[in-house]
Amino acid sequence: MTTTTVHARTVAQFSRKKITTMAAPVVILAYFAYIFVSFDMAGLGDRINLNNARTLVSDTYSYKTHVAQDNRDGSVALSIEGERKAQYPEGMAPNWVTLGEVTTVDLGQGHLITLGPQVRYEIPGYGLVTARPGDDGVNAVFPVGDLPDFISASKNRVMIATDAGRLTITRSRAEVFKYNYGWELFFFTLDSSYYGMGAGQLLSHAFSGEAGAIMEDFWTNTMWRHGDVAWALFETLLMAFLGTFGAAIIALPLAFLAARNFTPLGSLRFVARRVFDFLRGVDGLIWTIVLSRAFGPGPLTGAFAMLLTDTGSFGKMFSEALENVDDKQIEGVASTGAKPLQRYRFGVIPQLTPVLLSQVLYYFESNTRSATIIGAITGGGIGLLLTQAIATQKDWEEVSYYIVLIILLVMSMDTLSGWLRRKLIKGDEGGH
Amino acid sequence: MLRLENITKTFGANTAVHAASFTVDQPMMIGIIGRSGAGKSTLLRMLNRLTDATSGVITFDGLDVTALRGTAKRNWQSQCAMIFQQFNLVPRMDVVSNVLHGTLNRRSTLSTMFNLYPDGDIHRAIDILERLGMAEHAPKRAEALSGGQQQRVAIARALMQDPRIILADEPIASLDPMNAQVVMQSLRDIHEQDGRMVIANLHTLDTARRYCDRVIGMRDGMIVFDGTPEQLTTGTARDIYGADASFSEATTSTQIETAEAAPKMLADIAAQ
Amino acid sequence: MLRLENITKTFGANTAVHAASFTVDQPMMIGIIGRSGAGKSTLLRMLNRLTDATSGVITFDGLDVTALRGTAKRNWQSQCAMIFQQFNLVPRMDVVSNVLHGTLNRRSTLSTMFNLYPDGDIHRAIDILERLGMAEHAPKRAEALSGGQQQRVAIARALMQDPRIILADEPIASLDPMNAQVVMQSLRDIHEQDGRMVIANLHTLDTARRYCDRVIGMRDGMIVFDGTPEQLTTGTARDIYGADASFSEATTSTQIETAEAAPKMLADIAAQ
Amino acid sequence: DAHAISEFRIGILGGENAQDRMNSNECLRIAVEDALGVPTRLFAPADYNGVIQGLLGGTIDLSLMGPSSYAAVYIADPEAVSPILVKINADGSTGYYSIGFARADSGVTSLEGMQDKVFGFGDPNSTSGYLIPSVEIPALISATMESGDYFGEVRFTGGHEQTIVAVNNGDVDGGVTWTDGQGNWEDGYTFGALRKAVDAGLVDMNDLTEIWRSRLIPGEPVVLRNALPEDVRATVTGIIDTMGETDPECATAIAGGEVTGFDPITHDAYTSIVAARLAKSN
Amino acid sequence: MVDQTENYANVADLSTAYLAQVKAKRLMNFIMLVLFLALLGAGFYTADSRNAGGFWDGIGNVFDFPEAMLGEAIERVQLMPGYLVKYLPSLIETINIAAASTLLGAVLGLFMSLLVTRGFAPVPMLVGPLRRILDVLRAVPEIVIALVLIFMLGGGPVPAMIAIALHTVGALGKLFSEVNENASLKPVEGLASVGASWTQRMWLGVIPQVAPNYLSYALLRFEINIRASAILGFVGAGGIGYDLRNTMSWGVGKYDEAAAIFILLFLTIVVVDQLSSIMRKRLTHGNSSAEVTL
Ligand SMILES: Nc1ncnc2c1ncn2[C@@H]1O[C@H](COP(=O)(O)OP(=O)(O)OP(=O)(O)O)[C@@H](O)[C@H]1O
Ligand SMILES: Nc1ncnc2c1ncn2[C@@H]1O[C@H](COP(=O)(O)OP(=O)(O)OP(=O)(O)O)[C@@H](O)[C@H]1O
Ligand SMILES: [Mg+2]
Ligand SMILES: [Mg+2]
Ligand SMILES: O=P([O-])([O-])[O-]
Repeated sequence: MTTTTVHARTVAQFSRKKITTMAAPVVILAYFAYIFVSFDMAGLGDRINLNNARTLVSDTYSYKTHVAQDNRDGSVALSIEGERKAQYPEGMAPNWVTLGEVTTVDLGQGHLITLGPQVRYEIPGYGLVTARPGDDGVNAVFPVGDLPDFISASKNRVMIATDAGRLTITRSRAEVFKYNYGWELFFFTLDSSYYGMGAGQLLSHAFSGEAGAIMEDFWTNTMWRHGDVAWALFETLLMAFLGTFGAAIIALPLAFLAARNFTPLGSLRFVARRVFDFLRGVDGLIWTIVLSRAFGPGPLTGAFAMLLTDTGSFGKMFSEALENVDDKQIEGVASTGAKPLQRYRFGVIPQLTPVLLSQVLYYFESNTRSATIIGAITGGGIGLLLTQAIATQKDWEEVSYYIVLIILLVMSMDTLSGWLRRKLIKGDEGGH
Repeated sequence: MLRLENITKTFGANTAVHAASFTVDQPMMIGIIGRSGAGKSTLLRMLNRLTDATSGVITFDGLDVTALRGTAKRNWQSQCAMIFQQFNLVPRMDVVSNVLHGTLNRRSTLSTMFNLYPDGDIHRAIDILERLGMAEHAPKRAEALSGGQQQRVAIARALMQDPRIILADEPIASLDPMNAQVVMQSLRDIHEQDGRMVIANLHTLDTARRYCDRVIGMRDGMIVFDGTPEQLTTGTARDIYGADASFSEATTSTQIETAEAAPKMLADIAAQ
Repeated sequence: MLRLENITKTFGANTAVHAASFTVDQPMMIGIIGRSGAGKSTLLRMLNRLTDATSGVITFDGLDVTALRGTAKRNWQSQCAMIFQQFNLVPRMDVVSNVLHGTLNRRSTLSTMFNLYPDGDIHRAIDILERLGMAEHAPKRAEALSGGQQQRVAIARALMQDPRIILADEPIASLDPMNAQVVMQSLRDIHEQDGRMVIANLHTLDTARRYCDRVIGMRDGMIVFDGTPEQLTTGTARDIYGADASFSEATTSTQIETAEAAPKMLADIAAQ
Repeated sequence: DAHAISEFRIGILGGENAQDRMNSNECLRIAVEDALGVPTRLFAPADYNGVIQGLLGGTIDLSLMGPSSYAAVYIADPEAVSPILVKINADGSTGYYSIGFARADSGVTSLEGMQDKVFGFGDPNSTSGYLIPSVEIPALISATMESGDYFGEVRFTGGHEQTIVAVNNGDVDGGVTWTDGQGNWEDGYTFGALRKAVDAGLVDMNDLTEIWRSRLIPGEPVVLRNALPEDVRATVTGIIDTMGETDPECATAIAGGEVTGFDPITHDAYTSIVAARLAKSN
Repeated sequence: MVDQTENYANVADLSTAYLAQVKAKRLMNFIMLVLFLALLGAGFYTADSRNAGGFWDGIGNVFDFPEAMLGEAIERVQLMPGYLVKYLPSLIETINIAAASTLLGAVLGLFMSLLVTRGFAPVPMLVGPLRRILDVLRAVPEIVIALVLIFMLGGGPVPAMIAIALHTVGALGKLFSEVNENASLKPVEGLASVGASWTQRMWLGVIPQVAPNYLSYALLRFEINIRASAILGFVGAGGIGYDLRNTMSWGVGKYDEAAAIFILLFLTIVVVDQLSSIMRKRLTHGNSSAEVTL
């Protein structure tokens, strides 16, 4: 090969390389262009609802209190987030509301609202808005001039949304929203005698023998339902635990059937492998539906669905691990005249345990996540609570609460499984 | 005692061992030599029944070993311990457990499943390890040991079987010269002190000469030499290893070299 | 040209290089010797700015090299090529690509990511390979080459940078004597023909003596010798390598051995 | 079998937040548990099908369900359950309506306005949220309910509550849900999904407007599994039958709106629904 | 342990010590086994009692559902091909969601992995925080992100794609960084010495070394993401999962369509699964000719 040919060849080789290296990104970009069109990404701008995003974010760190007057009978009801179960008992109100002949609501920063036959809102820097709702409409009176952006008014409806809060007046109702930071009623609901107590006060009550009652009020909190949430979390974990370890126990013996070096009979091996493929291919989602006919909704159904899918995954992985075992150890044990079961026990299992344990523990963590989804479909657990809370699109603080709990649960399972892996696999288990 | 008659083993078209016959009348230490692929391993594996002979008969004290099946075959295996070139221990288990595997044939399957052995066996295992200078390593995992130490654990496992015969398939091929010497000496001691028969495949002539009472030479599956180490001249060795004039014993030696051999070795290295 | 003033490098409590100073006025071939851990590599890495000096100043033609940051620092690196003991090529890429990496600093990131090298560069790369007797290996993957060939690719990459200085960190330590000779000769040729400055860390005295114009000796991070090869007596060498009476040049030699040296070497090996 | 049961399971149809559903049916659970003396539990699967499968598989004993869901059970296994009771509206009637609605500010006021817009069904097993509108609306618009035919897109939101939220948020332009159609629009009528949404603080009815209303749909039946022992069936039927008098608050809670009580009913009331459902099947 | 054993005066002591150690270990293992089995048993019992139907009551009915479905599918088998065609677009959407999110996730994951591998990280200070971010991305189930995004973006494939892509970033970022840790730093240092920029060092020095492993993990992820994308469809994010839910929950009368969808989904999963496992085997096991031209 002369130097000139080397030059020519190399230059040619580089132009080929140029093309191949350019081809990959070009193909990827073309695919994304196709996705952009087929997923209608351009229309995303129209569809995106920033208001929703804002609600979501603000709801996660704040709550609103509704003060609603029924214009027909003049009754006033106060509730957190407008929910019945979070209604203030008769005569009870937060300190910024004064109940009486007329109800005054102090939104702060000089914003003062009076509810009564005539509804008044003093807006600093704008002026006084009054309304006299009745069958003929809202009858609102505004300061002279154009209506500012924060007021939307029609004959039967007036809405004033300021930084301090919101007032909506219709013929039948006049409602004030006041926004506050935090997750209200997280510990106790309004009907609990412990509502509004500080930590010190609670502690002194706890020490004077009310610890049980305090716990009971917290646990059965109808807004946050801590008891149910705890059970739901536990059910989720339970599904993952039963599904993963149950599958491992079932898959281990079956994997021998699918391993070339342990099942010389090709047809048997073929059947075993296809069974694993089927179990995996059907997917936990469909198993959940299939099984819920037989077992009904609940964690057992979810656990079995996961167990079936994972039996497929483990069967495949275990049989691959079995095909990779080192024959020398088996032969060493066999040469002493060991019986077949003993050969498996000492020649195979010790080699297999680290691989299996690490796979099983990895799945345990990932199944904690899957259990959330399976729960959402039928089983129960935190997944159902979460999806229902999201479907309602109202209690975003609960949604964030559940999300935080799920992340904490999954991350702690991740840590636990990592710790167990290190402990069990690297640690000296000597005789085993 | 041990008698092989026309033992043959074919793998497909390939004949690994071809009509091998020999008789051993009393426990002795026998070395089998021959180059790679001569059929040494296959012969030993047929003796232990890890591999079935294609034809021929092996008898031991009148018992037809080749005909054994099931439990009887496993009992024979426990009588006829095997030591491997790669040790074939269970690396993740501790040394004593590995030695105790020598008793598997005698114990019920169920009790051994949970790694439960009688205390007496454990004591005996440690005594055997002690004899091989390995007692202090008893609680370690096998994989934590050096090659020479692992091979001694394998010998301890063999001894634990309390066998009539010990078969060793190139027990020192993966070991450095120091460890090789220790292991071969252990096998020799076992033969001399316990009166067990030892049959060892050996890669190198000098080891066979130094430790064995009898040497069998194999070539292309056939036994081409059977005699005392003294009868094993360089000429015969050349026959066994293939008639190549460049044959030099030094290249198969595992002894720790003396100074005069060095320049040649160095030249070999430089020539590579 | 090149000036080091009180260059010091500490790793935690450990001082790798301690107040090293020297000046080089004109391109020459410099060998740095010293035993393992003396600080040779650290010194070279500071010159190339792979490692930052703890204190002290390096200047080159008046430019304060130690103060460079970002692009300026990378430009300096392209002026000051480095050759490593382990070659540090990209093993899965072909030889020409590896040589072309010498131009990375000059080309835009994007164009190099898509292999868009100008044809001129490709021709130059092959010319350099040709000069080092490596043209025929141009299309092979780097990992498919022998150590000596890989080191020549590394030198080609360095030449591709068209650097003012070539730093070589024990360029021949992983090579057999034959290849070592070829590589050292190439470096010498580059110095002589192109007039580039070459600074090479060398493990062995005789190589330094044979190829270098100036030798710097380091010990425990300090420069303890700086002079011509002639001034480097066995006594000074003993100082550099630590005053050990058993010191023998032969143990550090990379020349192809003559027969009389062999027994000693062998004894060394056996003693290990 | 006709022997004693060890527990009693009440299924609650989807369409509302699981927690709220559990809350509103707690009074029924306690009443049944007290009367039967066996543990009684509530189950709130994610969708209608969860309850349907439960009744078919025998893992749920009682449920107040929509006519179409009942028909689904009946079609799959006519022997599985029987309708026993139906709730009586405040005015004494027993039926309800499927109602189409849109956002007031969208300008849509009728089905015509929905042309080429996004139409939202609820759950496929819902009578008012799918079955009835999918039968009646095509007749009115002389087109099918396939996406792109008359409506721009037709989509299942998953349930009544989701439909209301989706319309309120503008995710779909119009949707269908159930209501008794009595009382004030502002209140979301006296009962139905809209009323629940208003009570839960989900929507302000002034933001919405009615665009279509179906013919009267037979009332939602309380169904009981046939395999239950006769005494259990009688006890449970008795409790709910008299709920209007004994515990009106609970009757309101489980019915999801103002009712006067429950009246007996038989399968005959639902033959038209079964027929409609069969017509929608392959 | 060595230091310990050396102190033993004689073999008898050693035997006793070993025996004691073995017994302690045996006891420990026994306790662990009993504990594990007890947990499993108690777990099963709890799950059984919290389920609507019990295990023993239901076990006889497990085939009811497949029977009903299969019966209908066989009865109207002549409609099958029509259904397969009808639902093909949905299937393609599901596959597209999986493919786009895998690609997106792999690209971002690759970038993240380089940022969190010690030795490669351009800003070593960020390694810790970025790793935590990856952990969180991995921990959040896709369904959570998807549902929240559906709330903001409306339905359709985009929320599902973003949700799966985010999860993929977390999963692949971690796996890739583990691969990176085993990559040789020598080529990187070699490139650094010629004055190459960070991007050049990574692209030319690291990627060629790790590309086969990256590809293998990305393929495995694609497999997983197809399932994820089908499941997300089930809870409201387009694709074949949505059709499957609607037909399946209709029940009798549309089981034949459900069966057709199910067949499509099952075949896709099996085919992708087999293809990816063949390709992965080729990538990771030897076959050095698997040239990576970068
Ligand atoms: N399981 C097997 N299947 C097929 N052929 C085999 C098998 N085992 C051994 N052989 C063949 O039988 C012949 C003898 O092999 P054997 O291992 O007995 O030789 P050896 O003398 O032990 O050689 P070495 O010194 O390499 O161990 C060889 O040609 C080998 O390839
Ligand atoms: N990155 C580092 N971190 C900590 N200590 C280091 C580092 N690099 C080098 N050192 C220490 O600095 C000292 C000098 O090392 P250096 O590599 O420069 O020596 P050398 O002369 O090149 O030795 P060798 O011949 O072994 O390459 C040694 O003590 C070494 O342990
Ligand atoms: Mg052999
Ligand atoms: Mg160095
Ligand atoms: O079946 P419904 O949803 O109309 O109750």
